[in-house]
Formats: sequence, structure tokens, C-alpha cells
Amino acid sequence: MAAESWAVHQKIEIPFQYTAGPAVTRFLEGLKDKLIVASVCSKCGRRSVPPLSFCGRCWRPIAEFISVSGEGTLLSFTRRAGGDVLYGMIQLEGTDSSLAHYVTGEVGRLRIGCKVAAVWRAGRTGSILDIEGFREVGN
Amino acid sequence: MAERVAIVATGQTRHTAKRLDVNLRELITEAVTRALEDADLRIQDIDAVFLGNMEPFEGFMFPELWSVEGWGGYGKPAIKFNTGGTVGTTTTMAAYYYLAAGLYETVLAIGFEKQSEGHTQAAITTVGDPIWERTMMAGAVGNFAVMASTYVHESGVTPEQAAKVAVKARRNACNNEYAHLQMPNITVEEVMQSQMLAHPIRKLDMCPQSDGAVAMVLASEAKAKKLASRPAWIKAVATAHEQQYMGDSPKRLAIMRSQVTASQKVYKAAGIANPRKDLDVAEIYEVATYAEMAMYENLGFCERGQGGVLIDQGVTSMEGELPVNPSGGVLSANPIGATAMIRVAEAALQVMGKAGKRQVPNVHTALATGYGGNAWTDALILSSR
Amino acid sequence: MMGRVVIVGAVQTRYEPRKAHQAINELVYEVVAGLLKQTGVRMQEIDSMVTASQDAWDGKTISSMSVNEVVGAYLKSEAKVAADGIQALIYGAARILAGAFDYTLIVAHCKESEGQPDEITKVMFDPFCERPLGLNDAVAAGLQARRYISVAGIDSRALALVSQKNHRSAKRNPLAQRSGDYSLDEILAAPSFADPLTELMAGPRSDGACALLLASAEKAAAFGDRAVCIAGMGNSTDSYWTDRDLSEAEALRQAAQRAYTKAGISPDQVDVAEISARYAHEELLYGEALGLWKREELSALLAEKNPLRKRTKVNPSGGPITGNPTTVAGLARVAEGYLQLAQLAGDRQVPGAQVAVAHGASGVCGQSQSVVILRRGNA
Amino acid sequence: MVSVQKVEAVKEALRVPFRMKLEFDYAMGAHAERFFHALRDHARILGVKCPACKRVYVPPRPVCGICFVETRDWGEVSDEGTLVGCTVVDLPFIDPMTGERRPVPYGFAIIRLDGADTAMYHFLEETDPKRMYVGQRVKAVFREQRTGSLQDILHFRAVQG
Repeated sequence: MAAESWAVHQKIEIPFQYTAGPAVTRFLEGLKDKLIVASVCSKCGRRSVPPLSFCGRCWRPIAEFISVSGEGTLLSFTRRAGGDVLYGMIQLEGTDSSLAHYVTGEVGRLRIGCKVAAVWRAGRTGSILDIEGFREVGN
Repeated sequence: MAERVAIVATGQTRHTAKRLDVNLRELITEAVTRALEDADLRIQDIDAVFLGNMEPFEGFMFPELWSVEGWGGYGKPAIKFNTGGTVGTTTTMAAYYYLAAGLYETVLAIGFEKQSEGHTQAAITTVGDPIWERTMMAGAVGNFAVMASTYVHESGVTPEQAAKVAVKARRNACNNEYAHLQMPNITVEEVMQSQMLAHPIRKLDMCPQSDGAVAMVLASEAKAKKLASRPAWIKAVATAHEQQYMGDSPKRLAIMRSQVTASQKVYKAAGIANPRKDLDVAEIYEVATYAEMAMYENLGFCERGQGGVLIDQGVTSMEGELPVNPSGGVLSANPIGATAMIRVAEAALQVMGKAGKRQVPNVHTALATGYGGNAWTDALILSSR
Repeated sequence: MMGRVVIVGAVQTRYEPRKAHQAINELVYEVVAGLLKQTGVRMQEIDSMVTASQDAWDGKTISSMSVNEVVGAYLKSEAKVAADGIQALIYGAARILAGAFDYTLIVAHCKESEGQPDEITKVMFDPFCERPLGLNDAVAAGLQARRYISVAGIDSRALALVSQKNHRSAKRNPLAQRSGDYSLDEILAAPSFADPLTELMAGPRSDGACALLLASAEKAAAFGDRAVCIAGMGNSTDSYWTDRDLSEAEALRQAAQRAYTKAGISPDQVDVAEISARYAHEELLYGEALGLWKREELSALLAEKNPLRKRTKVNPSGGPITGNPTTVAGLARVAEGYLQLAQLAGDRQVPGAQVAVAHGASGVCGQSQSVVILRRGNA
Repeated sequence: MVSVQKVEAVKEALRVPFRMKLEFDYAMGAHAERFFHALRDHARILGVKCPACKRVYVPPRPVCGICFVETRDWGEVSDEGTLVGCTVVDLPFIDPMTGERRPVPYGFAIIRLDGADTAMYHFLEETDPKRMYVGQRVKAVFREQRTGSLQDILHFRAVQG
């Protein structure tokens, strides 16, 4: 058998369009106005960001949406080798879920539990990237 | 001795080209909510969940895990299947085996797809083997076109007979509130003049691409009797596969080794000697008009080469001897991850006597099939007894 | 107590960075042919197959189409699970318990070398709020690792200890992709993967396949000690990763509870635990959820010379951190558990092992969890 | 600050785009390598035979799924064959290998080469469905510059049968 081994190089490139649904649309639209929209389950009270339209635990639709501040607590952070961005998990104040996003600012000052705040981009379009990232604002 | 297993409730979304009002997670919730309401159960009553979907259509890996809030999966055992067109029947069979094994009493089976998120023909083209097939592949349409050409050659079916299948399907669909394509005024001429996609397949010969979800509640014997006055008992299930490549089966469609094998297995297990007489209704995964006629032959509804005659004689119409696809079939709704399970759910509705305007009178025995992958077949027999 | 299903054989490929000369069907045929040889069962006796693979990893819609023929499924019943292979095994066991089949062949495959993991794993994430950020499995692993060590009150040295132990164990496993005597400093100083994880704390890209044969109780007798009983199985599903505490593995706790209860076995009876830990922190987190130790004991256990060695030997194979592809990893854990109890584990044999627990996970940060408990003998 | 938002019905939900771009290096494997070496270097098409049922497989593979016996004997099959099925693709669709629309129309078919028991996919030179039929005789047109892929055959051309 041949010493060389053959491989077929192929691309798979397919464009997708994901329908956001009412709750996530509300969230993305809110970002334009620097609002972070959370859902509140009327039974268990759970507040989720990005918002849900249905609570799977209580098995009921969610009708209440609130806006929370862009401030929260850093639950974790990491940098993928070779990448130039720092990722964080942020628990926004008053919510029960966490949001993954970029963390900006001085790496040395980051600690789990430190307070962070959203840095908003100018010219917002209704995308998660309307938030540039979260910046450390002290402990 | 295995437990008896029955389908006791179903729920479907209104299948449609584009559900731009909900995301995938929310789409699933609609079907599951309806199934639970149909069974008068709470999500807490469900022991385990079986899910089927074709991830490449959404460009997703584990869409069911992202969607977990939508089907109440938190804390529940769940298994996810992905087998192509058969995935809805594969998933149903998994639920069946678990219940038959006595491992659970009440489970959910869910099939879902949102074709509008991606590009169906592109994703189906990557079904092709990257070395041997993909460059030539043209989605499901191209595949069915080459297969149909073989079948036409073997059986002599005509475009007019194919068009009659399309008319039957879309008119039947008018009685099904969940069907995507409901065309009360469709004519044979209209089908024969519709856009040519890939010779001999025209647009109206082919199934649509749909957004939709289906859910079923299945239960062990004791539970089933409590949950439904007339459950749809699963009498037999079978799967039969093909070989690896598209050109391996000698006369694709004309002779479907997998469909002959799977159907003969379930007929034998359910004591069906003459399927055309012994079955009261069939919900088959037909994909394209020519395929439906070929499947009549492979499922033993008629002799070889008689598929076209069957449609001419109206044997498979709502008023015929063996109504096929009262729901409108795949030709009228095709959210692929859900499609085969819709066949089972529709067959179950017929057996339970809950099929509304599309109900066939006095159904005791029903056949449901799934078809997909590289020409493989799933078959199930449901019964009122 | 559940009905009886036994495992009568298990074969894995050697795990390698790139199996350049093998197409997927050839890779899978290698383990299927090996299994038939090992068990002496002919394909004509096997009517049921459950496979595991993933379309995104294979770069192919309906990935099972590549393997149906080589697993012997022509005109037979095969189903493909789109998750870790341990789920295929659990389903295969149900098929036998239902009385539908005497044998079920279970096969998982993946060739991680053929695609780009960072790109492929992106499509596990939320399309609205996460994919635009470029999140992938490696990032999520780094986030979970830092979260876990912080909450558990340990540091990256503990992760290095896990890595050191596994790479040392893997020296006795001829199938392992990576093994050796690494010093803690070497592990800590290895190139970063996603901090705090270094490349030696994360499983390498790997190609491989694994096949097991399940049999009914009636068939078991003919296999003597080579039949190992599946005493319990359990699985469970967690919330999406941003909707739960990543320092906990609640779904695994539930899955383990179900499996132990069915088996009538308690965690302190486990001789061998094969844990699907591709990343070092996962072994600590998952071992805890499997009831093998308590979080409070971690520091003390890790301070000992043999980390985590109480009664239970953890990952004598070296585990996925030494090289197992995704989708195969969990099924390979069951295979390793089987080899231990059938006394076929060669140099890595744990003497006298009677009870093994095997674990597998799927999804972002282990959202779907499965546990299989094996007991020596077919009684 | 937490404030309750007024609940408004969404007129039309947003759609968020994502372009999946994956690249793969699919290993051909031993069977395909042998096939494509012969195709590239000698413009010859090989099949592999099941020693039990004697079926000749093109594409070649490790095992005959029908007998579950390892295939063994390699041999050349003809570059001429018969159409088992054929079509002309008219529908425009996104080609997953480019992310763009694939040019249509094009002819493609399932072709059984003389000496083989299975058939394979390939392009047809013909793009008029009226001039192709099941049973038609076709012959491979090889490229001058061959690289070791199925595209070393440009397409199949109708020949007098």
C-alpha cells in the first residue's frame, strides 16, 4: 500500500438563519437601548438571561419580563490558547442564570467573585455584540 | 415476557414552511404541551424522554440539550437519535423497547425539525459520501429523481399517475388541521405543469420543507389502560438497512430490499397475511409521488408493477379498500426529524378513533413506516387490540 | 433489580492522533471484526445494532450511513444515537431486556483528526447569544475548570495531579494515545489549552472506535467468566450550561443514584471507576457526583501519594485525558470496566476487581450524564 | 436597578444569521486509496470481490455486507457501463461545498460498470432528459490531468450500445 495517505479536503459551508422567538427577540431588541431583559417565571420566580418564554421545570409559559442592570459577578473566566479574547461567565445582578461573554480590562485584576459591568458598543443593532464585553469594576 | 406497549396520546404543531414566531425550543414545547394535554398528564408524570431530530438541518449539535427547557427534560433520562428520514420511527421504537423491557411506565417520544433555519438540499447533499457521492448529489430531489427513473423504467408508471398521488395527498391534507400543504383545488394538470426540479420529479411531486414538531406519550400496559380508553397498541416493529452506498441496491425504489424485509417482518409478527385486506389504514413515509407507488409494491399492497394501477383504481384513496396517508402524508408536511413519528402518531390517531375529519371508519390495524438514510426502512403495526 | 443483560466482549482500536490510512468504515470494521473474533459469535447470530456517532464530527449528515454495512446491519435493525456511545449501550441493553434480541452490537466511532474541534463544537452553543462570541467546547471547559477549582477550594496543582496519575496509568494501557511520567511542573508548564487547563490537562485530539457485544441471560452461560453482568444503568439530563452551577454535576448525581439503586450496590463497593474526564477537573467533579469521594475530602486525598485512591481505582486505563475521541469516550469506559471484570485488562488489570462503574457524558459541560454499573460474573 | 418591563407582543421575531464553515480532511482509507491510485496513474477502474457471493463492489469496501465476509480479490472493471437511473438537476440549491448556489442544469446518474455488481454515482455529459434513459450505454471520459479523485472522470458519455 502507498506510503502516502490520501485525504479529501472539503468544505462544508451552509448559511443558517435562527428564529429568535418572542423572548429572545425582546432581549436582542432591548440591547439597542442598553437594556438587559430577563424572564421571570411566575411560579418558581426564576430569572433567566437570555430570557425564556417557557419554564420547563414548572411547565408553564412565562409572561413577565424585566430589565436588569448590566452589573454582575464574575463566576469564571478563561482564555482559549491562541485566542486574543478573554471569556467570562457573569451572573447579572438579580438573575439566577449566567451569561457567557467577553471580559475586557486588566487580566491581573480578575478574580472569581469580582464585580463586572457591561461595556456598551456605540451603534447598537440588536445583537449580543452590542455589549462589547464586561469590565471589572472592583470587588 | 415483554410488556405490552401502547401509544396513548399525541400532539403536533401546525406544520408550515416557516415558523418565524417561535424558536426551535418553543416549537417543541407546543407539541409536547398538546401531547400531555391529550393524555391529561403533567410533565412530572413522565419517566423518560426519547428525542429525534436531524441536526444538520439546524446546524446544531445537541439541539435537544439547548432546548431542554422546551421539553421539560431537567432531571430526566433522555436519549437522542439521528438516523435521517427514519429518525421519528427509530425514536418511537426506542421508547417501545424501553417500555417493553419494563424499565419505564410512561415516556415521551418527540420528533422536531425547523427546516426554515437552514438549507435542506445543502444538508441532504452532505448525506453523500465525501469521496464517492457528494460532488454529484443534489439533495433529496436529485436522489429521488434518479431512483424514480429506475422505477418508471421497471413499472411503466406515468407522470399522470404520479400526479394523482400528489392530488390525493394534498386533498387528504385538507382534512388535517396540522398539515402544511392543504390544496383543496389541486388538479392532475397543475401537478404535471409544476416546475421541473430534476427529471421526472416536479415541484408538486416532491414533499415540502416544513417547520414542525410531534410528541407522543407511550405507556406500559397497566398505565396505558388508565390513560386511554382505546390505546393504540404496538403489535410489531422492525428495521431493515441497506448497504453503504447509494448505488448498492440493485433497483432503487423499484425493488426496495429494506422495505420488503421490514414489512414482511412486522406482518408476520402481527399475523397479517394479506396486507391490503388485513390493514385498515397505512401512514407511509412516501417522500415523492413516484416513491408512494413503488412503496405500494414493496409493502405488498399489490403485485410488482401495479403501483400505478392501484392509484388509478382509487384503492388507496380515503374511500378505497386501503386508505394510504389520510393525513396527507409526507407530501403535505415534512419537518424531517418529526416526519416519521408523524406517520406513527397519525396511525395511532386512526386506531384510537381520534383522527377527526380524516378518520377512516372502523380502524383496528394500521401500518406506519419510516424511510430514509441510504434506502432503509422502519415499519410498525398498531392495533386497537 | 433489573433483568439480566451481560457484556460478552469489548474491543477498542488503539487511540491515535490521526489514523490517516483508515476511512471511517475501515476503522469501524476493525473493531467489529475484532469483536467477532474475541467472542466467537458469528454476525449471522446478531440481529440488533446500536451505533453512536455525530454528524458534525463526521462532516456528514446521517453519519451512521458510513458504518451500517460494516456493523453487519444489512437488512437488520440498527439505530444511531447522536450522543456518547454509552447511551447506545444503555439503549442496546433495553433492546435485550425487552426480549427482542439475543445479542446487540454496540459501536461508537469518531475521527477528531478530520475536522477542526474548535469550529465543530461551536454548533453546540446558543445561536443567538453565544455563537457570535465564538464560544466552543474548549472555552466552556476552561470556564468550568476555573469555576470548579475555585468553589472546591483547590488549585491547578490538583488538576496536574489528576493528569500525572492518568498519564502514569496509561503506560500500562497499550491502546492509550498519550502516556508517561510527567512531573507536576511539566504539566503545569505545558502550553495552555484554556486556562487554567494546560494541554496535558486536556485530552488530545484523537481517532478511534470501540465495540461491545451485549447478550441475553440465556446466551450468557456459554461465555463463562467472559460474561459480565450489567447490574445497573442510569442517565439524566441537566439544564443548559448557563442555567446551572458548573461546579456541580447534578445530572450525574441523579444518573448514579438510579444506577446504584438498580444494581443494589453502594459507591463504597466499587473497585474500578472509569470516568469520562477529558479535562482534569472533570475527574474530580464527576468522581464526587458518583459518590466515590466527598468534596471535603479532596484536599486530603490529593495530598496523598496516589491521588483519589481510596478503595476505588479510578481510570486505570488512563481515561480520556490520555486520548479518547468524543462519542467514543463513554463507551470506552464501559469497555475498560468490562475488561477489568473479565480479567482481560492485561498490565492495567486491577487484581480481584468485582464491581466497576463506567461513566459517560455529552453536551456542553456534561449536560447529559450516564452511568453503567458492572458486576463480575453473569449471575 | 430592577424594573418591570411592559410586556409587548413581538410583531416579528428577529432572525439571527450564522454561517457554518467547517473544513474536513476525510481520510480516503486503504480501499479508496488503491482505487484512486489506479485511476490516477493508469485510468483504470478497480473493483473488489466478495469471495463468498462473488459480487464485485465499486466503490470498494472492507466487507461484503450481504455475506459479512471480507472482500479480497481486486480486479479491473470496464470504463463502460449501463445507466441504472438518471436525471437532470434543474433545481437551484445551495452547494454545501461552497456555500453558494450550484450551477444547474447538470446530468447525473447511477451507473453500473461492466464487470461490477454495484453501481455508483457520476455526472453525465448529457443535460437533456429526453436523450438519456435507463439501460443506456455510457463510457467514462477521463481527464488528462488526474489527481486521484472521482473527478478524474470528467463525466460519462453516451455510446452506441
